[in-house]
Amino acid sequence: MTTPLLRVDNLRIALASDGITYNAVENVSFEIGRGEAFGLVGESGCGKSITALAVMGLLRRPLSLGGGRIVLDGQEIQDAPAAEMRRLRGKRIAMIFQEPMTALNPLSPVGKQIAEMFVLHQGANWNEAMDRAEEALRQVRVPSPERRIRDYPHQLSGGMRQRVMIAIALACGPDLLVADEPTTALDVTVQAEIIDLIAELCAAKGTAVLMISHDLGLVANMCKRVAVMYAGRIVESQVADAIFATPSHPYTQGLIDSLPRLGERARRGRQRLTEIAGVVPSIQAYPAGCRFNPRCPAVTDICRTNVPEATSLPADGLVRCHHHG
Amino acid sequence: MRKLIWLAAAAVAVLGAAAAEAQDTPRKGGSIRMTAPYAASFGSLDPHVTPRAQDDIVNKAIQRTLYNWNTSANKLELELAKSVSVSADGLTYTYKLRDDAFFHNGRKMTADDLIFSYTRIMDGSKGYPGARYVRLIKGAVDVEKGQAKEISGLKKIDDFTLEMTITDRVDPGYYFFAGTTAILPKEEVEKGNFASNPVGLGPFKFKEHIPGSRVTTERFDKFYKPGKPYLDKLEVLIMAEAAARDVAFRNKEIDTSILGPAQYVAYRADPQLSKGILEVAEMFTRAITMNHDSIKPFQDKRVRQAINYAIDANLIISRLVKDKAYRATSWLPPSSAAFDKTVKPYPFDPEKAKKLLAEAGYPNGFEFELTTSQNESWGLPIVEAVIPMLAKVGIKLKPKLVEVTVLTELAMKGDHQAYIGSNLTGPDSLATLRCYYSKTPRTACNYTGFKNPAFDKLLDDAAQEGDMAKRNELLKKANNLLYDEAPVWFFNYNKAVMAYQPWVHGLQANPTEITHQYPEEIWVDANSPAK
Amino acid sequence: MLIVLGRRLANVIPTLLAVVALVFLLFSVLPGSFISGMNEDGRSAMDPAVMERMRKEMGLDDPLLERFAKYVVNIAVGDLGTSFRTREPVTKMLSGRIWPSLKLVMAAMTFAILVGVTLGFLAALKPGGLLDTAAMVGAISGLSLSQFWFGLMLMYLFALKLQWLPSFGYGDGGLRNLILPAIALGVGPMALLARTTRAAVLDVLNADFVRTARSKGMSERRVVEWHVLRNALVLVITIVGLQFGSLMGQAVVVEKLFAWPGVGSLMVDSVFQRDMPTVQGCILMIVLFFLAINTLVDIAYVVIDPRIRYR
Amino acid sequence: MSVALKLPRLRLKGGTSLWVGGSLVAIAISAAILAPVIALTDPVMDANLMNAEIPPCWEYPFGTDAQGRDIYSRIVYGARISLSVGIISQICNSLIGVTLGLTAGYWGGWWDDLVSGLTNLMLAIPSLVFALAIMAILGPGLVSLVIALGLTSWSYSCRIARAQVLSLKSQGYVQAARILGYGDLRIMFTQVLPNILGPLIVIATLGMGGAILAEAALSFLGLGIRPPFPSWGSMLSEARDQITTAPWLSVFPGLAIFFTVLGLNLLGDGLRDILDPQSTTRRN
Repeated sequence: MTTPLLRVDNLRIALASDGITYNAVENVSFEIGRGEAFGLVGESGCGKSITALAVMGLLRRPLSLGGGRIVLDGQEIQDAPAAEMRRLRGKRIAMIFQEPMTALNPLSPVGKQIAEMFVLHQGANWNEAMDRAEEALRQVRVPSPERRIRDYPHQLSGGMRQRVMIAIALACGPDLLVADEPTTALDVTVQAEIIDLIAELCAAKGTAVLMISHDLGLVANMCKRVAVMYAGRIVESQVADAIFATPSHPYTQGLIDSLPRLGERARRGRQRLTEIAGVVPSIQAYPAGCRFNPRCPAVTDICRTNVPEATSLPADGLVRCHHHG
Repeated sequence: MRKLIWLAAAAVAVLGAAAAEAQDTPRKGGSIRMTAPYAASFGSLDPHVTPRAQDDIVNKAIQRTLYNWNTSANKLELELAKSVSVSADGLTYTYKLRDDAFFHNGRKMTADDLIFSYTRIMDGSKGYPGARYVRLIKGAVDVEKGQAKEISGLKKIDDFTLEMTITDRVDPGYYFFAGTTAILPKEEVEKGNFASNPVGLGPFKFKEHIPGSRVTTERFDKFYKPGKPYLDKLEVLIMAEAAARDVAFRNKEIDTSILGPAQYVAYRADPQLSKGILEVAEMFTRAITMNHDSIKPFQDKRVRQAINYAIDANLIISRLVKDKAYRATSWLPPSSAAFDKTVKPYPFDPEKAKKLLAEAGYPNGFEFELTTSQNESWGLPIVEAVIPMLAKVGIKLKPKLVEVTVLTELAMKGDHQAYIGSNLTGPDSLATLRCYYSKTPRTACNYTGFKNPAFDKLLDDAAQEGDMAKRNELLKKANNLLYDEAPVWFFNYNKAVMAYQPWVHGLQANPTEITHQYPEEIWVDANSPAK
Repeated sequence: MLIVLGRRLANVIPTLLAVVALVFLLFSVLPGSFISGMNEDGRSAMDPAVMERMRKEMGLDDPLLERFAKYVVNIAVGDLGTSFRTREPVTKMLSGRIWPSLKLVMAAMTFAILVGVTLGFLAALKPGGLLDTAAMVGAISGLSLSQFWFGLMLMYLFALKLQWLPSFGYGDGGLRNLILPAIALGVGPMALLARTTRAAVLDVLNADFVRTARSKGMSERRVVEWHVLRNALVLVITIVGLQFGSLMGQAVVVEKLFAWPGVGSLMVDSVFQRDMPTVQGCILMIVLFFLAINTLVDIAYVVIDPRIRYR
Repeated sequence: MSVALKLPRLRLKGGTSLWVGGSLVAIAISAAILAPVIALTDPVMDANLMNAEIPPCWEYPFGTDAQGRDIYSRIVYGARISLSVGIISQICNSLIGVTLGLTAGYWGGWWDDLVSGLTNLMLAIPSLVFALAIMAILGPGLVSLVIALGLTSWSYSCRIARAQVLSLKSQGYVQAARILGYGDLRIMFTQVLPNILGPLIVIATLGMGGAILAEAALSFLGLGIRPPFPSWGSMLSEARDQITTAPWLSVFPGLAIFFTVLGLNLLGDGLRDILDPQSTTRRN
């Protein structure tokens, strides 16, 4: 196998609270090849978003990198100096956030916010940067971009704003795009358009995607491989098709069961996930043993005491469950 | 280098001047920065408009009146006239006016200016405060009522001779030395903006007024006293806040400052500052005025005497007022000719007070409300010291704090049981004692409601008496009668204290008001830092 | 912008009218009158006959409603009446006081903004750091100071002990005389601004779009310059406006202490002397100033924040 | 939000200021309550001019004043007055503000317009100026002071109450309660008041500090508390002329004001972190 574009190895994210350090995320490992789309799935609070932030080097207090390695294109970046990381961010790895409403500066015209990328990373002057921003807007299929670049975010619809975010993220042709719930806040009708746009543009430019979502269906459609996270750990990782066919972890099973049968997507993940009894535990109160044990339908005594080891699945897959195999 | 030489020269000059400080020849030139301590602004620079002591500080520099108060002789004397002759009945005065007095606009003063000024003051539609003095002139009241255009008692004989007929046998000097009767030039008044551009006969001419901050005046070269004024410039800076004034004076930003008790102690104790202290017994008597009409115990002489015995006034004066006052014996101040030096003030004798109260039928005391302002010398702090003293003889005192403005109004309305205040008791002793004359209305200063036929008789006789020495004898008797009757608690006569910088000379100890300096006498030596 | 101005004006006029009425009524029931106030220094006795005349001249005995009606009509044509004390038009007295007041208020606000915003800003960049703690302890102490006490302390330290600055007065109206009163007046708004700025900057620093900016690979400095400053400014400007507007009224104490010839000291002096036309004029002036500054702030919003226009 | 974390830093900070502020205020309150017990002398009647202006010593820990009264005892008793000025005036402000705000938001219409107009008016006239006018009318004294300060700064609580009612109205709580047959008053008390109690307490706490400072300012201007009972502001104001000769006269009341107001401000800040929903939203 060739060197993957991104390799996350045994990642641990620490949370300092009232003088005590908790592991918000631990033992997380995955690989993304060049041009490959990789999905990270889990409920709110499972640690997927902070994993993405860790990859971006954007963890802020009280969160910090507790251990493990993040290797981008053969280069370890987890301890890279701030200046080094800044050069990577935006240029080689870019990110799209969940809330297009708040992720754009309300007091700055969107064109300018795109143009900043060219000024920052390509040394363009503002005039040519604005021209290229217009071009970038056109690429993400914003109608009449020549007028839109002067608009402020509040003048655009949610979908348009997310397109602007995509334009910003892809402006400098990054190798990796981290998309953190890019469609969650959008109207159902727009969601598919945005996903298609991301998929299409990334395919065209050969950009790899780390797609983060609570929506297993959405991720499975777009991504080649999928990892399911629960309470700071990856519980199962498989090829997308296989995960539907043979879910190996009770939690994955639960996620699949909660998907609407008729293929229609409900608007909010929370409503669907109520079908798994209970809630995600808070970081300060992770249960011992398998962290899913309080909610697991198949729980036994061992689940409450021992952390399950990873078991290999076909095609580089893995699962962490005492009851598997 | 040049600067250095200049500095050295300046140093030599300063040293030389310091060495020659003992010399008494006034130096010409320089400037002085005086302070106006009574309010945060001047009322008006039109002297007819305001009766405030604060405004008169400036008016003394710019304006002149027919009479003035000679501080060194401690009596009234002619200012704008060279001589005066009085008719046999004592009611017609003929003034020979100065023929060398010029207004700042260059015009010479004549009798017409006096007539104009006094007539203006009597303008009935305006209510100028000086009317109370000018009303002395025959026919002035008719002008005030609008029944006449001219004051019949004023007659111009020639440009420099004025005949004035008055209605009472009094010394007109007491009336026409007040700042509100200043002589103004008609043509300037009629321009309509006199208050912002005052013109007068004084030694300094108006230059600039920054409202709320200061008035600047400049030497007037045609002033009628030869060789005066000495100063080139006189500034009056408004500084109502005593603590700020203290800092400014110590910082040498001002040349004169008025001291309160606390600062008086500090300045006296300071080896440097103590050299520049001017003290004078002002004609103010501080007292607790008891309202005889409002509360029964006060109608009994023994109760009033008991209060005078019960309060240790000497202790309050020495400890609280820091000796910035003279113990009061009776109503008239020591500077009055009718003051009896042989009378001793009420001693502190609580036992006697208790006895008197018992005799009067109040063995267990009584309770009264004392209205007071926040004034440090005749207000709240004094009351706070008096409370426990009166409590010891059984009298319960409830203080009521008001603003000075309200205090005056309450006193005039009689809407009080007692109040503590400062009373102007000079220079006209007869007028001062009238405050206890039974026919004087409460609004006109009979704040006690005191009624005593013997006292009334003495005052009537005094008013009829043409011989000043005899009149003073009668007034002395009246004043001693007041001492015995004790219509008020006699507290103290104010000791006004002005601090001045060592380079200031020629300040006058004016007992009518220490801030009222005749500035033509003031000079500064070369040590003065002011430009 | 015109719409904002228009809407503002429509608000201002009723407020002003209400202020006029309120102030007029309040002071018509004040005990003591100008005439008894003439004896405020306890040194100038008055003659009852003269007092009567003065009451008549000043119309103090007319029915209240009649006086009020007259007053409002006169204000409409820009006549604030005649001062009891100086017998000059109140407008003229005020005109001499406005510039010193403005100068003091501007200087105090400049001090407050320069120090307060800078401190708050630096504190927010390193929350919990030494500077942050020191600045916030300082700010909360600044809010707990009695103004006249602080002014007095400044006076003693800088004028008397160090002799750096004159202790009082207007002088030639230059900077040297301005510094101490401006600091005494500005310390409260400064403290408030430091706190507000810190909170605003922290708020903005936690905003999603700042994370976006970071994800673009910007240095912290660029993030702050390009995205944080302007957004924090919108929040800070409200406080600046409110403080600025009311500063002229708050200046009362400082003006009195430092013998500064402003509208505030004129007002206090006039209250104590019961010079009602002047008091009313002063309050009207202070309120007008407040409203004017707030209108300016509204306009500033429109300039800074594109969202406002479309509300 | 996908990052479901509490920001512990804020909570810690609130804790510190709550603790420090609370202790300072507690000291002031206990001084006020225990005044007759812990004072060494009577603050009014024990004037003895022979003991005037003694610097701090063993017998008089804070020295004596110009009338020879023990400053420590006066400060202890002064706590009663200064704190009651703060507390009562803030209760007045809260009552006025909440009543106006609740009714304006609830009933709307011309009443709402009137209240909004009044609020703007109160904001436009600086409260010190307003208080000065009221003090001049009523004359110096504790009652006038409480009225002056209690009438002049209710606009903040009024705004908060009104905003809360409007937001509850838009969320349908009020309609729901009405459908259930609750009366207007009951709705206001059960639905609205509990929601604004937090911010109200914060405003009142901070306002108390402001009232104590305003009392000092008014004393300085000559319109303070009725004598002879000591308030810190009047003590400070009376002592200012003696600052070079007897500094302890002003130092101790000055410190009493400073630490009490500081305590109230810190306490208000600390409470805000706990009680004010607007600043807690960010944490969840």
